[in-house]
Amino acid sequence: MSLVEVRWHGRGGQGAVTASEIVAIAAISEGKYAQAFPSFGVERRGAPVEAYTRISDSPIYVRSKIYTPDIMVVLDPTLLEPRLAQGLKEGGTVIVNTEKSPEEVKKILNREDAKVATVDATKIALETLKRPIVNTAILGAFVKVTGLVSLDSVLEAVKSKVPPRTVEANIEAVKRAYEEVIVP
Amino acid sequence: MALKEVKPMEPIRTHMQIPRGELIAPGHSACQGCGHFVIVRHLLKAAGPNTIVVNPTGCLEVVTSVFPYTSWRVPWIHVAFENGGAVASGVEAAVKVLQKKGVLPKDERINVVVFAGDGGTVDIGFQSLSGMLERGHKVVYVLLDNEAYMNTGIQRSGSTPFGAWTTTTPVGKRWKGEWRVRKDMIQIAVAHHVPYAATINPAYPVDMYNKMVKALNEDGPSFLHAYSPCPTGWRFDPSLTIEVARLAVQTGYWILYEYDHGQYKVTQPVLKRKPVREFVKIQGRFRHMTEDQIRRLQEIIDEQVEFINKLVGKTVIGPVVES
Amino acid sequence: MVRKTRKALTTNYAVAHAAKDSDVDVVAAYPITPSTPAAEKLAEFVANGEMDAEYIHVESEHSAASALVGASAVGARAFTVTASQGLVYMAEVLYIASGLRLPIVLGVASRALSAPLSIWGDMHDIAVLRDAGLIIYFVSSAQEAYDTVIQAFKVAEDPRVHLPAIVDYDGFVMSHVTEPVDVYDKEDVLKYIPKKITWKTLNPKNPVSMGVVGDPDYYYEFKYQQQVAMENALKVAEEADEKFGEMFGHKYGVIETYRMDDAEVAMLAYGAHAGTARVAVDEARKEGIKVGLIRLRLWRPFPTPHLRKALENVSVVGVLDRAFSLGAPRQGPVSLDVMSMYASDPSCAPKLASYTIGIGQRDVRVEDLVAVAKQLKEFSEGKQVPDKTIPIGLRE
Amino acid sequence: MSSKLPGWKELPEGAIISDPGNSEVISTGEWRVFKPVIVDEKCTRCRLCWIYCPDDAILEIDDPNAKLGKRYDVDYEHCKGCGICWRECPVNAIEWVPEER
Repeated sequence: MSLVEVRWHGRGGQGAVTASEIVAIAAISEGKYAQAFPSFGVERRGAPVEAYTRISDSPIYVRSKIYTPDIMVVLDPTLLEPRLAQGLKEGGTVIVNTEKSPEEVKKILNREDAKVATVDATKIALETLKRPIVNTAILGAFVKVTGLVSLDSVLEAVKSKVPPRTVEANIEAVKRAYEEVIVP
Repeated sequence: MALKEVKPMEPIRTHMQIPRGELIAPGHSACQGCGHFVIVRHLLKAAGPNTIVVNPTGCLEVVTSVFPYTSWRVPWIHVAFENGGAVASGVEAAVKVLQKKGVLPKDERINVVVFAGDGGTVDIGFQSLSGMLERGHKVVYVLLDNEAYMNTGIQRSGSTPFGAWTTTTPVGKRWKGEWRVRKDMIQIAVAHHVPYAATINPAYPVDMYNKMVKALNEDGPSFLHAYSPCPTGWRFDPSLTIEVARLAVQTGYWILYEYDHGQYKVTQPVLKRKPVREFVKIQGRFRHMTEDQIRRLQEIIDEQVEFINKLVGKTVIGPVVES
Repeated sequence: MVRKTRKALTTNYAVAHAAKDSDVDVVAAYPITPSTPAAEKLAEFVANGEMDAEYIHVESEHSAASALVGASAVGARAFTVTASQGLVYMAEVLYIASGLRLPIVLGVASRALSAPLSIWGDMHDIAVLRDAGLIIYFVSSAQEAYDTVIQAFKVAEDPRVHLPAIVDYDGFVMSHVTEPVDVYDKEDVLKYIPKKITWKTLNPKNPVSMGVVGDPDYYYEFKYQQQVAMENALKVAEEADEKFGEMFGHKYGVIETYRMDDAEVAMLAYGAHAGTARVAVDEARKEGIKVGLIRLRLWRPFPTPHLRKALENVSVVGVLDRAFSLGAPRQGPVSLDVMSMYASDPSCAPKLASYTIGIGQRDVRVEDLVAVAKQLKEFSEGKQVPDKTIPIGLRE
Repeated sequence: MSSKLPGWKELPEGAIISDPGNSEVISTGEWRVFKPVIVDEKCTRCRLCWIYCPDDAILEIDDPNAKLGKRYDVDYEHCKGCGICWRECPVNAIEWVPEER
């Protein structure tokens, strides 16, 4: 696998940074090279945040932010707007937490070329975790859509990153999103 | 008459029991009559050779350690002016962990003692001292207070008393020496919940020695505030060092007391105080003082006496009695 | 071969792991962004009993450095992490640690200096320590940070050296990036750096006086001793790296070169952005520019012979500094070093172009450095190199 | 000036002094203008001169032939002539005499 770049969009408190790390941890556990990092700002609950993941079969040297992602993950439907998808590679993948259909999202983003997958991660999070923290749910969708890392290694990584008493609910969230995501 | 000398870290009944062995050697370049050395000599005897000394920048440090000579017969370190508390914290922590790991002998007590001046304690080293006291390191911190920055040539410190001339509180048309009231370091130490804090004075060697013994035997930080007359900076004849120290106690200017696990005790009661004038008149640093200024200084002392009497719950320091 | 366990760690965590696996005895740390997670991780290790150390919750960085001087003076292996204002606040004591020849090791997550306040990364902080008599490593990955903390103890504690050492990594761009790191067992690490007190310590069995006055008859000689120790450190660092490679399979050198064999021009970078520069070299090569990369891993002592050799066949070198040396003849600290490296024989010097990149964590993109490579080619073809630093990513 | 002093190779690392208390080889006796002279007959062995000396310069010597088995003397190599002992002696057993050189 050559270098794949993922950009995560969320709001402070939704767990975009943790999601970016979980994917990296899962990739590393599979013997791949990976980087995960936040957009190094002063993070405030509710404010838009970005996080980044790079995955590759060979060592990763580049240290810049990600400007032309292969994959975008949008954790909050209110962030959807055409500007968001600027830089997304031609034919790139977008995974969105939304009730909307992939077609509707493509229109909002004004990117007919993109492969868009949607999942109602908020609903899943509310039903499993009883809180609208959507990062683990969206990971299930990420695994199903991209196949970059296996479901098992993501579940293991989730266990290492979430509070012990929420492990089961989080795993449930990942699995449900894995099943419920609408793949393009 | 010939009383047996005690071992280090044991209390004494009379000054005849003070051990002979000197842990600070002569040949140092302290001024004639320097109060520091009367204090440090005896405190080191009380601590014994199993003691590491931390000595922030100041007179004591400079006069004992000009390469290739040292006056110290115990392990000694000087790092900088403002970090005695922090360096001692590191020394203590290292001793603890290295004893635990068996690098240093496990059953041998190693004392950590700081000797610092008033600049290095009440001013620039205040934060580092506070951190050390608050974290509970087992260190005896000794403030050798000569009431100004003597090492750099008599500049005022936060410990300079009301009225005192220094080179930075000169006597001029507008200024007439120091006009503020010094910090109360014992109360500051007590506010850190230390188990033991006390004032000491070289004119009272048994009291001084025994307070050091108490401090060393505490399982936590202790603070000793030593009154250290400076003939050079205070402008008096070097032969008067002990006399000035004694007068400080007799006038109530320097009250010998201790805070021991919540209990205050005056260890040298003064039933009839001498007027502060007697203390003032033998020191050149106070020579310029007007009657008004002396009266003000007397008031400051009276307030302090009242405060201490209140702390101990009875009148152990009495009123001023003119002789 | 030693046992390795692969973990996903940020560089902050990698550095904390290295301190744990080096069996550090005393940690004294004060939180400061972006090094704080390393201080927290060390506390967690001590709290859980995974690390048998005293953790001193100092009230300032100045006291952190001071406490470590005290601890090291007693013979403890001593470690801290800091950044930015914290490092600069420590500077006074670090000069003393070097003068006392104490082998303290520090992890520094480099960050900009105020004002204006910036919590973000650059290397103005470490630049302040340049002349303090500390060994300074720049690392470019979390793995290298982990390995280098261990190597730093080896070099610092070597009797030919006895100097404190800093392992410097870029704030955020490395400190907060999760990456794969192979960690080793403590037993193996301690085979590489056995706990042996090789320096003079405060011990009642053999009382010494440390931190004495050096008057004009002596001070000079002691400073010169430090300089000699620094010179020794270059060789010792190479040996340490060599031995590390044999034991753990990772070897870095004091400089690292990439595609320099046939290079006509070179970029010289350090820290995280050396990685981005490496990608830029590949990109520029696709456009026919014969550019190579030199990564500076050891800043102090400065690996002059290694760099001279690496640069002997290039006509231009562009030094990518992450700090300003304000008012200097070239405005980047490493640029100044490269310049003076040729002072005794300017005839073999390549032209020097001084660049500033990533100031206050202005992002450094591959295309920025491809543009640098192109400019270096123009300089090699005769275009005048400016005297002033060439700021990359600065708005006019 | 410094031709006889050791060179950098001979000096101890970090200026660390491993000869504890070696300052005693330094004579500070020449600082004196006046010197204390102990009059043994008057001395009561109260030890206060020894206690209050800042320079370890009062010698307490065991001597079976002396009164109470010990006597006091001045270490004139180190006595700086501050006069504390003279001032503090409760029985005036210390004379304060001008130094002659």
